[in-house]
Amino acid sequence: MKIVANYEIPFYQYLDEQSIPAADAPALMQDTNHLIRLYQQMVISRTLDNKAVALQRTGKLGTYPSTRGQEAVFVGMGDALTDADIFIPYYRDTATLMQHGVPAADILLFWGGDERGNLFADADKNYPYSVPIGSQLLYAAGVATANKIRKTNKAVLVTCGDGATSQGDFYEAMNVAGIWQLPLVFVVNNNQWAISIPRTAQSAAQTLAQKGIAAGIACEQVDGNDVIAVQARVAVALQKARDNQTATVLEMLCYRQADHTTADDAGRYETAGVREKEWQKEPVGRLQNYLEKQGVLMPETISVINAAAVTVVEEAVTEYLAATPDQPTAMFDHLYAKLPAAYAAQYAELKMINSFARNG
Amino acid sequence: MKIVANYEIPFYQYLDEQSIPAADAPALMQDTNHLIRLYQQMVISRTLDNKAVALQRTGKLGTYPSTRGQEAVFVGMGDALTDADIFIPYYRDTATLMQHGVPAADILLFWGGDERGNLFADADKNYPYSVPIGSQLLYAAGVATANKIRKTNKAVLVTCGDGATSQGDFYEAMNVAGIWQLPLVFVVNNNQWAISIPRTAQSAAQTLAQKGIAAGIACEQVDGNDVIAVQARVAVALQKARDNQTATVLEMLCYRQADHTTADDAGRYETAGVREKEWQKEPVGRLQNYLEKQGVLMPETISVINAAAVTVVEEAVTEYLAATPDQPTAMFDHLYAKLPAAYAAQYAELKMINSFARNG
Amino acid sequence: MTEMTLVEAINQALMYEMQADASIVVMGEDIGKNGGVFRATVGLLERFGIERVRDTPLSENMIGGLAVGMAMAGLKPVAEFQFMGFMYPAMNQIINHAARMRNRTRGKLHCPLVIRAPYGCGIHAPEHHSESTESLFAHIPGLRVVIPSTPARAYGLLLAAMRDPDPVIFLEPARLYRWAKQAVPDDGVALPLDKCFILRQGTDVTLVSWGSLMRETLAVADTLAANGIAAEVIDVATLKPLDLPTILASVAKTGRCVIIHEAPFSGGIGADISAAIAEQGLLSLQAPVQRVTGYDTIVPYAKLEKYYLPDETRIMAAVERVMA
Amino acid sequence: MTEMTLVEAINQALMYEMQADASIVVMGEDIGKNGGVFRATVGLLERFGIERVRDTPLSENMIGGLAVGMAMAGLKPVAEFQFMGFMYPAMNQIINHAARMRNRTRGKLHCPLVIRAPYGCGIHAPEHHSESTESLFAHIPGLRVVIPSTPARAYGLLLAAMRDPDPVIFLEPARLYRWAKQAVPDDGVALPLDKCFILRQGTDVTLVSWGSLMRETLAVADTLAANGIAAEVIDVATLKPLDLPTILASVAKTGRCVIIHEAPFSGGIGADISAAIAEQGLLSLQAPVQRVTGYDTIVPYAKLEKYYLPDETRIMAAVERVMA
Ligand SMILES: Cc1ncc(C[n+]2csc(CCOP(=O)(O)OP(=O)(O)O)c2C)c(N)n1
Ligand SMILES: Cc1ncc(C[n+]2csc(CCOP(=O)(O)OP(=O)(O)O)c2C)c(N)n1
Ligand SMILES: [Mg+2]
Ligand SMILES: [Mg+2]
Repeated sequence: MKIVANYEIPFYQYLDEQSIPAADAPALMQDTNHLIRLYQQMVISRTLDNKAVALQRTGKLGTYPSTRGQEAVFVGMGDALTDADIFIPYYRDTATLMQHGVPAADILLFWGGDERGNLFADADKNYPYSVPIGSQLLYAAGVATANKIRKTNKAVLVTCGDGATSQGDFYEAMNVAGIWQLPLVFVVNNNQWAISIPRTAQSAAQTLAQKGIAAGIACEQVDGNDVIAVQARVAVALQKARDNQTATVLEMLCYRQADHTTADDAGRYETAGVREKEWQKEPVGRLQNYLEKQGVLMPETISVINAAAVTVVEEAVTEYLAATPDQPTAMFDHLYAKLPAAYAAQYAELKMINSFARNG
Repeated sequence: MKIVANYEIPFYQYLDEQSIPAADAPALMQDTNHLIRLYQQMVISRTLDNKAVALQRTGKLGTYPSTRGQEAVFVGMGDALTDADIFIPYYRDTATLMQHGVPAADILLFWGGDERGNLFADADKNYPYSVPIGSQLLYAAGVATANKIRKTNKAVLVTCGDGATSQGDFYEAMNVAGIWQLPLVFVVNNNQWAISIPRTAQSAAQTLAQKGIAAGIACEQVDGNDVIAVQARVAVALQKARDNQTATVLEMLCYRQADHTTADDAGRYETAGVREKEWQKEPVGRLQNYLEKQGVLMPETISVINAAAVTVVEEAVTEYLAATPDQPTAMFDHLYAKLPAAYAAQYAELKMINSFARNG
Repeated sequence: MTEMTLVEAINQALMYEMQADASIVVMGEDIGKNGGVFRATVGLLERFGIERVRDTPLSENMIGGLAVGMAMAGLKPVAEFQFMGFMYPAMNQIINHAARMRNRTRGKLHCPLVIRAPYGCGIHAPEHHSESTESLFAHIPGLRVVIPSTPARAYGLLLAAMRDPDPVIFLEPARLYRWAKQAVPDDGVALPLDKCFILRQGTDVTLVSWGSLMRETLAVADTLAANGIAAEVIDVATLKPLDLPTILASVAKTGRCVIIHEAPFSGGIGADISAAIAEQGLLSLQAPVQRVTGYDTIVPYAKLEKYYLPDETRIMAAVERVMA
Repeated sequence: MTEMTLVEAINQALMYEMQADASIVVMGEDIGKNGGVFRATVGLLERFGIERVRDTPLSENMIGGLAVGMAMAGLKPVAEFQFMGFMYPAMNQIINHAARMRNRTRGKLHCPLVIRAPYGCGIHAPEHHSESTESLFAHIPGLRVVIPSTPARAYGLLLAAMRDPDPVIFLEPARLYRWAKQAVPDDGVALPLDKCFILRQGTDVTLVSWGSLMRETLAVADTLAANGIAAEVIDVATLKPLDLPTILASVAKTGRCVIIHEAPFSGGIGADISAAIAEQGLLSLQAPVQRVTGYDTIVPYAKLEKYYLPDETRIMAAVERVMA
């Protein structure tokens, strides 16, 4: 017997639970303005999230998946993405989308049950939400393939949850990314839960990161409560994707500080006290502590940041609530480039019924 | 950054290309009778294989996938399996099936295009061939789950090719085998080709064995031209499955010394000379050399073994060719436990047309 | 006797049969501690333990494959898919193995499994939570496809599905999960799996539907009755195999038929029924059969879904056309 | 002008369009050096290089996902599946993304992809190499489903599929791949994607079929002609959207119709056509429509498959029934 291959899984953390910086921290750790921007984005994310949950509770929004406690993952990615990169989200990635140019009002529109909430979709920048778990990973590989063939030098970032890593799609996407050397970065938001199923029941793999070994691609675990580590490692992976046309998988360790969605009740399955314990590691406070200790974030600034976030969110809510309803016939308008004659009668019927409804 | 996990992939070879035993070889290396049995089985396998190809060429068999050059993989497994174990083949595993109790005539019947070639199927022993690549891996996990739940203490062995490892099924099956601790052994017959696609185009993973890391299960690479290594490592894995209820994936390195099937022409894509070079490693000669050097296999014995193999195969062919055709109505007889009334008219029509055909 | 909702009746059937048959194993995503996203499996884990009530990793293809393997190896898996729109990854296992294993092995192995999934729109859920693609399964030889429309039929049909020796796709109308309560005796009595149910006798027109739209169909029958028109109402319930004789006998009597389903028009099972009526009952038909179905488009997100789903107005208009 | 087989015409269409449209990328298992298991892609790799002629790893779900992504990102992927029976793992990507992306994004993204696969039995191949499950795709809004039956139509329809801005499932009758040769000018002229083709004019009976059974259908029309019966023969060709007006007009003229397809009876597209004829053409029908289809069972292995496939005798018997 001889050993023919060897693998190691690194774990990156630059700002620890006590907000103490690591010795090998990147330059970002000293870039106060940049850190304050990250902090601001996390505050906006949390503010929008709280608001969305409240809107749902009052019947003004559909089922909504909270991002609470996972702000560092989404904001760190959003910050690392450049305008030239392509982002392919799963359904929980609202903060990243916002940083990558999507208006918060569109996000609310989507969760309000309106297809026009996907109007940001753009083959050169952001793709729409994906609801079937894991499926986006495969078309992301297709998008990366197209960009590689077309020599656009763009990097593609795609995300999924810990539960999604059990889908064959995850593995198949990494496998083709490895063999075709695709400019593709996979980020796994390991928030420890897939609805009621804990991470520990998804896989016997010690880390989710190591799943990349199966595809021969680089893999790392990152402290997903440390926005600095998230930003830095995603930025490195994107750079490698652009420069070397290689894929990376990054597992972000964090904790879902909320029910799965507003339709869920984690009280049924989450052990009491765990959430509170995990809260000690949550990202917003962690960065705030650091910035305060550095003396670069004053209580007044925090107030200003909070107030600004509220304004951004309120404006989005106002815009969202003011949206006029879409036409029923919209369900046919974009089914095909041109509606085949075979469906014209149905279209006409739908239109007629609806015009009665409006007049009657 | 710190390292949080470490993995190594071992490679097992006990009898090398020059038929020299390794220092760490198992007791089997000294068990002459057992080795001669293995040799015999490989000879039978190759004899049947040659015959099947010949039958196909003369229109007496359908498309057939040769096992040439892969005898050690199939025979080693077949030998390691006990009567109490469950074997779930893919379409190329004829030798293993034969060792596990399936008559060669049934194998020919299957490749002759007759469902009755699957009549060996038995939930406690052998499952039928699986044609959709990779799909058997998942139901094998189901079979292992059932056996675990039913506490039968049986081990399940399932096989696939190198191409099959690109299917999500492979990963999903390993993943559930890991987390549910299933008594399941995966053997990958890495014969370097999936029709025209070389192993090197399937995955950037340095070994296929390491794909097990993604599932947290044990993984090994084995010299698939060394029947002793195959037998020994499969036996160990099966024992672990029975005793510890754990899963293992074994990658067997060998070479497809034939076209993919009789419908294929490898001349279109296989580089000239490679097959011949790989032939230096082929398993039958390798074991024969060793046994000859040990002085335990004489030319007369080889003649006897060859002649016996021919007899076995000829008997099977005779039985196969003598099989009376199945009834056309058989296509309905086993569709449901009891044919629903809704299909009675179709059944009657089929029966009537066919009785005309027979009479007319 | 307790009144219960459709989803509670599902739960009651699972409880009953797990108690009666030790080979039943219920599995799926979030079906254990969480009791299922619709609460169909609530209490099973506590009562039958984790060996028989198995939360799975998140993979539908895997769930399909596990079910096939478990079924062949002597268990009776009852797998829940969270929504019908998430069943597609399991099609390969369902079509290529579950439906074929008995035939492939000439009866030596078989796949007595049940796949349960909520289906249909109208619950204001996100995209892919609103499918009615029962046609896809009803076309596959070797499968049975069953859709209940009341608590009592959900109970009796699910028992039958669990006792059937072949694979059954059991689709539950999510919109009716908690719609109306009904007394459902826990008597373990199964309903037949290849019979339509005549819910109302009538002589003037036959209304044929299944699943979630039975609600609107019955409401229309009420309105018609109030107007002196006696509609015969049929709940098809089992879509494969299709009990055409019951439907044909009814149409032979009434001479008029409206078929109502939620799935898109093209390739909907309404076409099978309408074609059979015309081909076999041509002479008794007094007006062309009418079909009221979902449109040939994608079910809209929550805000517009009500415009997709056939409603009483559309059904009534069709009845008026066949009565004209 | 060279006479060529259907599979050669496919190859010619691929060659033509890859030359004309640089965004076309052909991919699949064994389509490169090996030229495809049926040789449909022979020569493409040599001519267009490995960037545009891509052998993929062995995974159909992945091929489907890659195609969806590539299509959204500005390419026109033409993906080959080795056999229709191996398409099921890609259903999730096809149904949940390819068919919906345009609608989901209100037109901002779309999926101009073509999925090619041989279908149908009669080639003595192993299990799963004999499917005719076009119904599964024809039920899905947002898709087009196309099946050619001659070399010339294969060429023209495949060109049209490649030029269509929406996803097209393009199914090729394996049994006809090398059946008959025909002159197919390499003129780059596409055929319409939502029109039936009237292959023969006739006044006595309408024969409607598609794909591999056009061969037997035309043979029956010949026999009928020899007996003084003028059959109108329609090749449906595009199963979704379905060109009912052409079929209805023909049946209005002949008053009699036989529909022939290889797929199982229940849920077959024959039901859609028969239902539409009866519903819309009731008065002009002189006899109930007859359907001659594959049985509602699993296509047998090679030895018995000929008993599954509708043949001229069965078709003729149906014609006699409608003419009676
Ligand atoms: C294919 C599929 N199966 C099931 C679901 C229902 N579902 C929605 S979210 C979810 C859990 C996902 O968990 P994870 O991947 O960890 O992401 P998270 O929601 O925790 O961010 C499930 C099962 C789905 N959307 N798609
Ligand atoms: C799902 C599926 N896709 C495609 C095929 C066609 N096919 C048959 S064998 C084969 C290659 C398999 O290669 P590998 O897994 O390495 O096994 P080998 O045949 O080399 O033993 C392919 C693509 C199939 N049978 N099933
Ligand atoms: Mg999660
Ligand atoms: Mg191989």
